[in-house]
Amino acid sequence: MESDYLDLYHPRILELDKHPYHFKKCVEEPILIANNPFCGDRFKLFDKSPNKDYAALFFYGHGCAVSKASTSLLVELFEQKGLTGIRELADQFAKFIYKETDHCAEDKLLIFENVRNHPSRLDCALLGWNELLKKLH
Amino acid sequence: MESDYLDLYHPRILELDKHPYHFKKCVEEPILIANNPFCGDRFKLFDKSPNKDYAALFFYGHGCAVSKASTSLLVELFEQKGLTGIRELADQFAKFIYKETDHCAEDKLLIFENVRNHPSRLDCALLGWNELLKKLH
Amino acid sequence: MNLKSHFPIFDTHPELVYLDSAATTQKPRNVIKAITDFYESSYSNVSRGMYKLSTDATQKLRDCRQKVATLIGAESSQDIAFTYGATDAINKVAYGYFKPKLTAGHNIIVTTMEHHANLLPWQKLCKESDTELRVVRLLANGNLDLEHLVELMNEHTMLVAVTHISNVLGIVNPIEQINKLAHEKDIPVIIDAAQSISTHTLNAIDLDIDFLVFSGHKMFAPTGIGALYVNPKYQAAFDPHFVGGGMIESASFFETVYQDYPQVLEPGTPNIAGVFGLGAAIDFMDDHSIYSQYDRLELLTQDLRSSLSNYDRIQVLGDSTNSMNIVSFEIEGIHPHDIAYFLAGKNICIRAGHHCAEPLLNSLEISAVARVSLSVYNEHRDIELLLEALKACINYFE
Amino acid sequence: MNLKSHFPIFDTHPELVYLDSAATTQKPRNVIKAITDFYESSYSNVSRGMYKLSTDATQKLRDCRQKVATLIGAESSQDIAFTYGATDAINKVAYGYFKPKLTAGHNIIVTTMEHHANLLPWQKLCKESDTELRVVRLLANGNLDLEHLVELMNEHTMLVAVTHISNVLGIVNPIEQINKLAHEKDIPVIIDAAQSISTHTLNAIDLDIDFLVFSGHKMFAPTGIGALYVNPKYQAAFDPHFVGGGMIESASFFETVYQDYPQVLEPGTPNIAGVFGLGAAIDFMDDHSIYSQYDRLELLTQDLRSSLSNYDRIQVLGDSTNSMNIVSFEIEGIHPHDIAYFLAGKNICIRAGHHCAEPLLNSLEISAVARVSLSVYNEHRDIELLLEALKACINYFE
Ligand SMILES: Cc1ncc(COP(=O)(O)O)c(C=O)c1O
Ligand SMILES: Cc1ncc(COP(=O)(O)O)c(C=O)c1O
Repeated sequence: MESDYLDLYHPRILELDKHPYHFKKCVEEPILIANNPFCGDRFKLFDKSPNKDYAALFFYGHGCAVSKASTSLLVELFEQKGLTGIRELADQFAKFIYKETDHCAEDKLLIFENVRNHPSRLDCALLGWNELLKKLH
Repeated sequence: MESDYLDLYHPRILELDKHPYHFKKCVEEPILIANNPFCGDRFKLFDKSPNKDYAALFFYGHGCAVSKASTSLLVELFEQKGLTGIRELADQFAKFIYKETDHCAEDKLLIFENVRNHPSRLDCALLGWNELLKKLH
Repeated sequence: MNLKSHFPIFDTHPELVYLDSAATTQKPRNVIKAITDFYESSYSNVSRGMYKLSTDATQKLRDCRQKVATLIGAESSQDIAFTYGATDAINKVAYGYFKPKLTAGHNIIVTTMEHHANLLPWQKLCKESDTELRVVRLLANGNLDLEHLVELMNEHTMLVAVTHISNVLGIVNPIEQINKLAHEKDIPVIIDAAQSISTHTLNAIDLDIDFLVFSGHKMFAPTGIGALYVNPKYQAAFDPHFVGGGMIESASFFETVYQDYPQVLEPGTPNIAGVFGLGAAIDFMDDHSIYSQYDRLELLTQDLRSSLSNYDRIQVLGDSTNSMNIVSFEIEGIHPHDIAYFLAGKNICIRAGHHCAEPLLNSLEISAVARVSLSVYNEHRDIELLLEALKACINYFE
Repeated sequence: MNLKSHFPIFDTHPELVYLDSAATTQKPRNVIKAITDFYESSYSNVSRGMYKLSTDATQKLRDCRQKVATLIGAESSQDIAFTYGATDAINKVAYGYFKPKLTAGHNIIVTTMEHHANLLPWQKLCKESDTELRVVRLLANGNLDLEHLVELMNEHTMLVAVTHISNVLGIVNPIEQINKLAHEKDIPVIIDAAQSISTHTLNAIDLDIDFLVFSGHKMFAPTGIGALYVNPKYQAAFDPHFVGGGMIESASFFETVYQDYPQVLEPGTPNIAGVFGLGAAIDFMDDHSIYSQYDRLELLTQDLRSSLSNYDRIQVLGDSTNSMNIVSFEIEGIHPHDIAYFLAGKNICIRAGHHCAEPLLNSLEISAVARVSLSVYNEHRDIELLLEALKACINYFE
């Protein structure tokens, strides 16, 4: 039973929880606020790129290891892929997490494979991604 | 079990149900309306005495055998005893029905002795009497 | 097929002739077991727990919402809000949806045969908003006068409130037709399915239903649970009314952002065991194709009506050609309470009174009636015993 | 004495370490049996039946009302209204009693530590009535700042709403003193006893209580049932709010005369099985002198607090000298959800989140905490297992 619970935490998730990418409190208006009212998790995304083209993104807030790791990867991949690319990926990642497909378009996101077997934690993995799909067109 | 239920109906109750005393629809304002919202029982009391001294009372309405018989006796005894007497009797009768005393001040009301063992029918026996205690001072 | 053996009450009381299912139905074994199992081996609160008992309960609550959606042919489980009963559901629609939208000049239409639960909330709202309450008449045979309904509807009509089956007359109202008539004028309809949910297949999409409510306890489920269906087109316009935990997006001392329907209607800890019992009741209904009992029960109802009509002194209410499960009657010279009490002595359970439809009874100039009502555990023998007992009753009070 | 053996869940799951009783308590055998017995051998609707099942159920409902009255030292069973839970009760007081009485210029006082259930209804009412919502501050140790309360109260204060025990901090508020302070200025107080009803003897008369609410499911009773006590002096001023069957004196299509408190608050079929379960829970509490477990549980709470405080990285909330059954904490660098999830893997049930007290957490500048909560079935071994697991948790997330 214990291992069932702990297989949620891929070593890379624990690492990203401790050392997230571009995790910093910023003063600008966030471009996105991802909020889970049930657990109080809440991250803000900031665009610090001079041209506001998502080339230099940062995030800050509170959340569990899973939501923090996944938002960290969101920020990193967002910078690489730009808006169209990240929206496409978010769509695909949500399908992967909800087990609508077994294909994961981005290797880095495979660390969330086991999350798919933890129904109560799906929202953690998708926190920022779902908000992105809702808010940024 | 059956006799348990039917011992409610003293033969005199059944008789009074068929042949109540001074049971007649009247046109004057009723001096009392006794109403049980749970079952829809409803009787009106009318004072047809020229001096409005309760010397000639009538009642009309709908109710079960128990409430009809008891209201019939209420009317009859009210005429005999006048307001003070009937209020005293109503007090005493309520105590009798609620088993607060075993003494029944009026022999004619002894036909309701078994009602005391039928908790769901106490209200039937007291319908008019309770209203009298509430409304007429 | 007789389903009596699934109801433990008849093991405990083999002699029981239960003819009061319109007040509440008895419970099948699997419903009782669902409750017991929950409390004995998997009890937890829902929604915010991380441990298995809690995530399992949360998932099961979600499954039950889907079961209700499937039962009434809703598109999504998110169209279903859990309430504490039909009365609770109607009031929540009244205050959460309609009250903020009503002003003087508007009107709301109810029918003469509504239960207090689907009359008094609208009466109260109308008084508070200076809105006119309009009442659809009955035809001589007890059926709704649909022409009168059409006359009453106009561009200021905000709602038609109608019961699917009258809990006194047993009359089945043509809700599909009523929906059509109202929708032609863009008027929403709330359907009180308290009495029909256990007999009539309802399909929210095919019937184009706007609002629909029912209680669990009249469909084999526990007390304290009910459900509300709201058509997606009305969901966004629900205001929060009762508020509390479990329904917020974010809250501060002075500002709160509430979640959408159905959560906006479900503050506080839900009746979780009630929801699971409701889910089990729907399983029971599926497993035993409850709706296929329709013909058998309709026949029983007809039979009961015609047998009663054979007595000179018995007056049966309603329309003999359109009646389901419920038969109300009067016996000349014997008060309904005395009938019910006499029958109780013979282990026969019926109900007497105004059945929370006082205005209907007033309009029929009756103060109380005796009501017999059937469900899937009843059989012809029950009716025979009833008729025999009624004969004895008439003799007794002669 | 340990009462664990009375709770079947621990037979099913002998390993279970249930530390989430503030969310909901487990159910003792006799409560489950009361529900099963009712559905299996004596089920009926209440109030308007003439047959034995129904008159018995009606009598039993009356008995249960008396049990609640006795439990909280009310003068009469008629001071108790059944609701569907604490949230339902508070909203019914808000809409049925206070809303019609509020106007601009009035104010209502809540505290910083209220559960959403005892904050959001007042916040909503204040917005709708242009009434000011005032919030009592906490002292540095988490206790209510009573001087601030006194400052906030004035002749326009319509209500003080306060929880007896904070569901996050475990702090026990001095409700007798708060009542006194408010009553000096003729201000009524509503007490949310959701967390204290299973630990504190409450006496409505001695404590001079105005309004008091609690939920059954946090005191060993079923889900979907709660109770409201209203001091006789406020009962007459209750307006009907939710309306329906079973609460009327007389009804016509356009006019209704409603019954008095408590019936005016109980439209529709009540959660009858829930009421009986609540009655059985009170029997359980009586039979096992639940309130005499107070000292044992207080010791356990203290023990838990001081053990947790021994860890460098653990921050315990609240006042160590005034705390009951509930202990919330943070671990530096580990999110409460991960703590709860890690513990779940070891069969230990705790809860993580804002616990429906988001404004409180915001005021403490925390987004979520881990909460451990105790009840009569907990023992020292549970705390030992918890502490061991927390050690492992800290290592795991290192
Ligand atoms: C202090 C307090 N008040 C009110 C409530 C609400 O209770 P319920 O959800 O049973 O309505 C709770 C339960 O979470 C609570 O802890
Ligand atoms: C037609 C109808 N509507 C509504 C209700 C109210 O249901 P509940 O009392 O379960 O809220 C009833 C039950 O008596 C009913 O028969």
